[in-house]
Amino acid sequence: MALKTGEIAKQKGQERHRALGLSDDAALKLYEVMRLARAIDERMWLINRQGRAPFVISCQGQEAAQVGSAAALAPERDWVVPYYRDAGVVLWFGMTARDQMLSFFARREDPSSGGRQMPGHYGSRRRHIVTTGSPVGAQTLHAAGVALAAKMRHEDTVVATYFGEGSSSEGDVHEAMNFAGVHKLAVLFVCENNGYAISVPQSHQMAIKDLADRAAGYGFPGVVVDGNDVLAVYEVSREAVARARRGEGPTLIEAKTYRFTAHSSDDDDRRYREAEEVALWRQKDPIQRYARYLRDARVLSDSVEQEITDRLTQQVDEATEYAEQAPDPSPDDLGKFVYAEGQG
Amino acid sequence: MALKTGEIAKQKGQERHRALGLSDDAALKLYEVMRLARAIDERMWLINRQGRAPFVISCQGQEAAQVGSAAALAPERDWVVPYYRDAGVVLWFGMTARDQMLSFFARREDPSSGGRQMPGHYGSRRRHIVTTGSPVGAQTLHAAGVALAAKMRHEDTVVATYFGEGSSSEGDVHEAMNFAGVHKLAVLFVCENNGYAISVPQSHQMAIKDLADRAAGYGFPGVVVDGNDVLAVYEVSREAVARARRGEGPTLIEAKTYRFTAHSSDDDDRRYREAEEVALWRQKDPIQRYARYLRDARVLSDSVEQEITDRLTQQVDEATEYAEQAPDPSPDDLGKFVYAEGQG
Amino acid sequence: MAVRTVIEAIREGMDEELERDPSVFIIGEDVGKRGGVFLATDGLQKKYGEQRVIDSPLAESLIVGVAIGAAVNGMRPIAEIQFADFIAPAYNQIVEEAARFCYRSGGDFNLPMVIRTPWGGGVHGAMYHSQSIEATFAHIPGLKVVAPGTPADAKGLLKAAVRDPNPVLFLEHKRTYRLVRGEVPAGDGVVPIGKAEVKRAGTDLSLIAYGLMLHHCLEVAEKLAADGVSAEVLDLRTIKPIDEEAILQTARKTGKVLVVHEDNRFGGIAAEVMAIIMERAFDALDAPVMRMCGPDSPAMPFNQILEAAFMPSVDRILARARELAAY
Amino acid sequence: MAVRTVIEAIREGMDEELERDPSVFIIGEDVGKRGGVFLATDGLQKKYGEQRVIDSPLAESLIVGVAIGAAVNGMRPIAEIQFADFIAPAYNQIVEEAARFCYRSGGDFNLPMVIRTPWGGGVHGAMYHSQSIEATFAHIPGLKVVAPGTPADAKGLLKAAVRDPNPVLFLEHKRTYRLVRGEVPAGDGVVPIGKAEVKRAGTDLSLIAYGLMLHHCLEVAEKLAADGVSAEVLDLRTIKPIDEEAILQTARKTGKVLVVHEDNRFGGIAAEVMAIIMERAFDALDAPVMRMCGPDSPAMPFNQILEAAFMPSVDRILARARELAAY
Ligand SMILES: Cc1ncc(C[n+]2csc(CCOP(=O)(O)OP(=O)(O)O)c2C)c(N)n1
Ligand SMILES: Cc1ncc(C[n+]2csc(CCOP(=O)(O)OP(=O)(O)O)c2C)c(N)n1
Ligand SMILES: [Mg+2]
Ligand SMILES: [Mg+2]
Repeated sequence: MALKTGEIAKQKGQERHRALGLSDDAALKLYEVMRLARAIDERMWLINRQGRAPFVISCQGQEAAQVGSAAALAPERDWVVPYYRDAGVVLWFGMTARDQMLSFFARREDPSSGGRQMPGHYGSRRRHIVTTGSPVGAQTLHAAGVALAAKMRHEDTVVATYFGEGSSSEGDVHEAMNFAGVHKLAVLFVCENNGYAISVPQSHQMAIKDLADRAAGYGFPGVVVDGNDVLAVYEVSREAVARARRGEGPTLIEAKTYRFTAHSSDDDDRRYREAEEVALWRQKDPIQRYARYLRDARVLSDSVEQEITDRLTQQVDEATEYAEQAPDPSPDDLGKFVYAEGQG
Repeated sequence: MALKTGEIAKQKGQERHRALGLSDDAALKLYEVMRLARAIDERMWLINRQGRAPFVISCQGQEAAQVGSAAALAPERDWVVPYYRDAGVVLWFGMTARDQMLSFFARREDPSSGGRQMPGHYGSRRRHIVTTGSPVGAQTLHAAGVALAAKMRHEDTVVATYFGEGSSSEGDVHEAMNFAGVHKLAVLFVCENNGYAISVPQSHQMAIKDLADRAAGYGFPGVVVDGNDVLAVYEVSREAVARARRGEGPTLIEAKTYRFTAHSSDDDDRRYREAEEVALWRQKDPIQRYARYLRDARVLSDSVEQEITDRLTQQVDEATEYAEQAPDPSPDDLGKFVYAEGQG
Repeated sequence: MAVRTVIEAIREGMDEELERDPSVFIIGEDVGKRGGVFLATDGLQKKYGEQRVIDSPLAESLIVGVAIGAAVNGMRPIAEIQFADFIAPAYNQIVEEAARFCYRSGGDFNLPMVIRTPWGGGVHGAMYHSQSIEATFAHIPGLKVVAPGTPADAKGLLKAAVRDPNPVLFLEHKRTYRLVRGEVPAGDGVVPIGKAEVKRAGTDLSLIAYGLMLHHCLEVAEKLAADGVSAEVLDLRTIKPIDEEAILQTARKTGKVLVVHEDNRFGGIAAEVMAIIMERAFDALDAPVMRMCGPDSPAMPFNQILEAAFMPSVDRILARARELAAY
Repeated sequence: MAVRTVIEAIREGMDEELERDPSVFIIGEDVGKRGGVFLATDGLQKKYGEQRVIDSPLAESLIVGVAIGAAVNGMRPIAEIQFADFIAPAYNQIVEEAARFCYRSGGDFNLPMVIRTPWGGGVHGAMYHSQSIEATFAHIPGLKVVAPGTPADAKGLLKAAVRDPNPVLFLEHKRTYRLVRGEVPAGDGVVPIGKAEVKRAGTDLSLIAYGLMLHHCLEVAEKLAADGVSAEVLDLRTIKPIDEEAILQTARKTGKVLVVHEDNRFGGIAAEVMAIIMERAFDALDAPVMRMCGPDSPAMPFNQILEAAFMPSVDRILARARELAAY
């Protein structure tokens, strides 16, 4: 059976981040990236509702699971293979509000796809973010491959791949975990379990309560963690990364969380979720929760909070302005990059 | 963690079959079907080596796993979805030596495919054997679908599907077990774990010792059983069938066994298996082992043994003679049955 | 006759088949409470229950593989793949299993099942919500592939598909769902699989299309009429088995043919239509058969300028048609 | 120049690429101790170790998906799919992932990887060890598809494939493995992807083929010569990107073309070749382009009479060629 979350996370009190080896500044950085992800997302909905952009898909509610796990990695040598909700992951790996807005408006400069893919389909070779398409689950095999290559070259590289609990039903996720187990690959399988796959509840998706229990069938540990507690996610991720670096193989981390918005701007979640349920989870907002912790820990003051808010507002304003003005691709870009040239 | 085999099976002594509710005749029937499967297979190799037929794929060594599980089903209302080694299963479900030989020689009369498929690709609607192709793993989803249909109509039907441990790596097997778990379908997932997928040993196939441990990840029991002990396999299968009939859902049965021959007549297993290993397992021959039990239990006498041998020899002789003479399809059968006609 | 959109006609068709035959059921992602992401199954779970409108786990191979097993055991499943772009994980179950069941068993087994899926572009769906898959599956013996373009054909062909003893891939052009309205006959109004239809008669040249492109071609024919060019528009409706006679008839009648589809050009359906005409109506041709297709780049970018550049437009089809008329 | 069989040439090609470039590795089912079911990788694991010749679990989507990830991270995988018939479970990884990586990332990512697989019939392999898959994958933008027919082309194209920055589907006709021997140049002898080759020059008609059918066509050309008919034989070698110029050149030269393949007729490569000629060499034709293909039934039955009935034979190709010559 899977472990249920870490030890330090269970502690009460104001010392948790320090016990995890996080300085106050480091603890604040987690907070700011979570807030940045949220701020960009909220702005996108606003713009979408004004009809200035056709599509949004959200990270809201899942920022702790994303940032807490990504923060356990070393972006300069590690890789992430995210899915469409992982704004928090890619921002931690160096993407900017501007990058986000460029893809939101599908501009030529969009670093992920040059305006070819929907927002949320991240990718950047230099930032160690593998390009992601829409078919869910497929990316987990790519993560295993990236880790296999690193192992062949004896490089100290850990790969984190992300997916929803619904996507865990795809055969590829099984094949990826099995292969990673056989070769003891340095992979973190991070499941952001938000209880729904669009409208389909977990009860129709699997007959088990904890997806983490599947890890035993692949010969590596599975951990269930409170996905709305960024420090708890950081702790279990840090342990999993250490294990991977020791050559002991993969870990499946199941972060229990919730999606605040509809599945996307094309969805109406009132058809399948009770307003009460959503309201209940909004009270567990990972950002507010972490803010309370940081205030109790005397790390976050009103003035610091204000500075952060101002900084984020400015970033998002500038990014939006820049991206909305930025040039579109030209029609003759249509035929570019179907094939790579040269030796590649 | 998976259970490790049944209780009665563990008993020593001569009363095991009776304790399982098997009369002496029923116990002998298991034996005769196992021997029939073996006898047909041995004949096929002989004929293949003489160049009279191009291809054999064997059940040898796995007859106990096959017959012991099939015997727990009721062929008139239950279904099987076998794989290419399951001669013991389909013979229990009513296929004959003649049927086997007709497909071996690819004659028009071959009930499984009219000479279109290789031997071992069984199928018969009236015998409740779902047609099987070569792509491994795919059949497990068909089993779930057959069981779903029965559940929709509130019919008391159990479906047993068979696959090797190597095939368990395919995504379809994961998807099938997950779906069967969610809908508590009356399915027995029977894995004949013979330790190899052609040349690939279990250690390269999965990072776990017992495949049965995967069942926990789908919310139903997994059982490991000695696949060379026909009564042990019968016992756990009977329990799994009873569970399924009670509406409690699927069971994963892992029968540990071994393949005596090369993967097929096209393979040379000396490239990847030690002669010693093969010899060791031949000493655990499920048929000889069961014969010893039946003799100790005073169910099998020399005279009965002789009768059986004579009966089988005659069946196989007649079947071979008939099938080798039987007409081939005619060239214009090539275009038949690409599509079904009428309302179907 | 009632006026319906394409999506309404499809929903009505499923509703009536569920009503008519207890062995019919629906399985797919979000088909239940959500009513499908395009609301094709809206209200059907309420009406027929969770047993007959099943929200599957998120796994396409599962959806098709389970439908196969259910069809073996007396049911007539309607499997929904949420977008044609996501049918790929089910490719093995569709091509190597469903399509070969009847043949490989010497006719002992057959699979009455439908796989419905929304296809095609023009909805800002980007690279994974815009693809065309008809050529890929029409190449496979044992499958039938239909692609209706009007509400009446959608409903009539859906009923034919549900009642067919073979696996039928039922392609619904998502851009037509709410865009295209039309009269739907009362009663079954079954439309036979395998029959194309001349949607507009003409004498000077032939436009052959299906799905959204049918409507572009009808618009083009209208504009050509203004130039005094009489264009015939043939709606294939069924891609496989393709209606060779109807294709040859229009080719022989006008001697000039333009085939239009969104799908990538190389190895698309247009190539097969050209081959058929080459083989059987070569001498009747007054000009080489032409094709206007999506380019050989992945369908299709999110950016609206690139999406527009990908899709064959009325203007570009018109230009090619004028070339052909002038040939 | 050394004489090799096709399988020897392929093994030698992989051996030399593994030797030359440490980023090249092999992954597939039974490629290690077993040396592959056709012995294509025989001895390579002994020579290069378990790290560079990896026996994968039994899962094709895994083989391709892991190869993709490894290619992202600096490697040049050669993925082996044991039989072309079993590539279907990897369809999503090949078509929706590998083929779109470069395009969907705006050129930021590219995948230098090869997917090798034995295809084709004539070996009593029955329905699941005989299939042709070239049309299916050639339709997909972003993939390259090659199908060599001779030892020199097999080795030279394999090297080109390993060194190509894109995913290349490398099709090895299993019937040619030991049947076809020929000279292989010393050194790299890289054969460029995208170039067809005239394997026999002629003036009266053109036979276009690849794989095993190339050899049937060469035999047919020999027999035609005895009738005083001069047949040109064009070996496509690469299916995608197809060599349009070479096709047009031979079509314009002889004015009569017969395209031959084992793959099912509907939507096969022959249709695309016919479309290309229709579009660009229509006026040069003295007869409609003809095709001789596998029928539209699943490839192919185990029974040897039915298998023979499925495969285009020298006699049947010859008969069609004579028809064409007489047109
Ligand atoms: C292979 C595939 N099938 C279907 C879809 C359509 N789809 C997009 S997201 C989604 C639900 C995913 O649910 P989950 O994995 O739980 O992630 P979440 O959106 O809840 O974060 C579906 C069905 C897809 N993108 N890919
Ligand atoms: C999808 C697919 N991939 C590959 C093969 C080729 N193949 C046939 S049997 C086999 C090994 C199967 O091993 P296992 O599942 O353990 O069954 P066993 O033969 O050991 O009984 C392989 C790789 C296949 N038939 N189907
Ligand atoms: Mg979810
Ligand atoms: Mg095995």
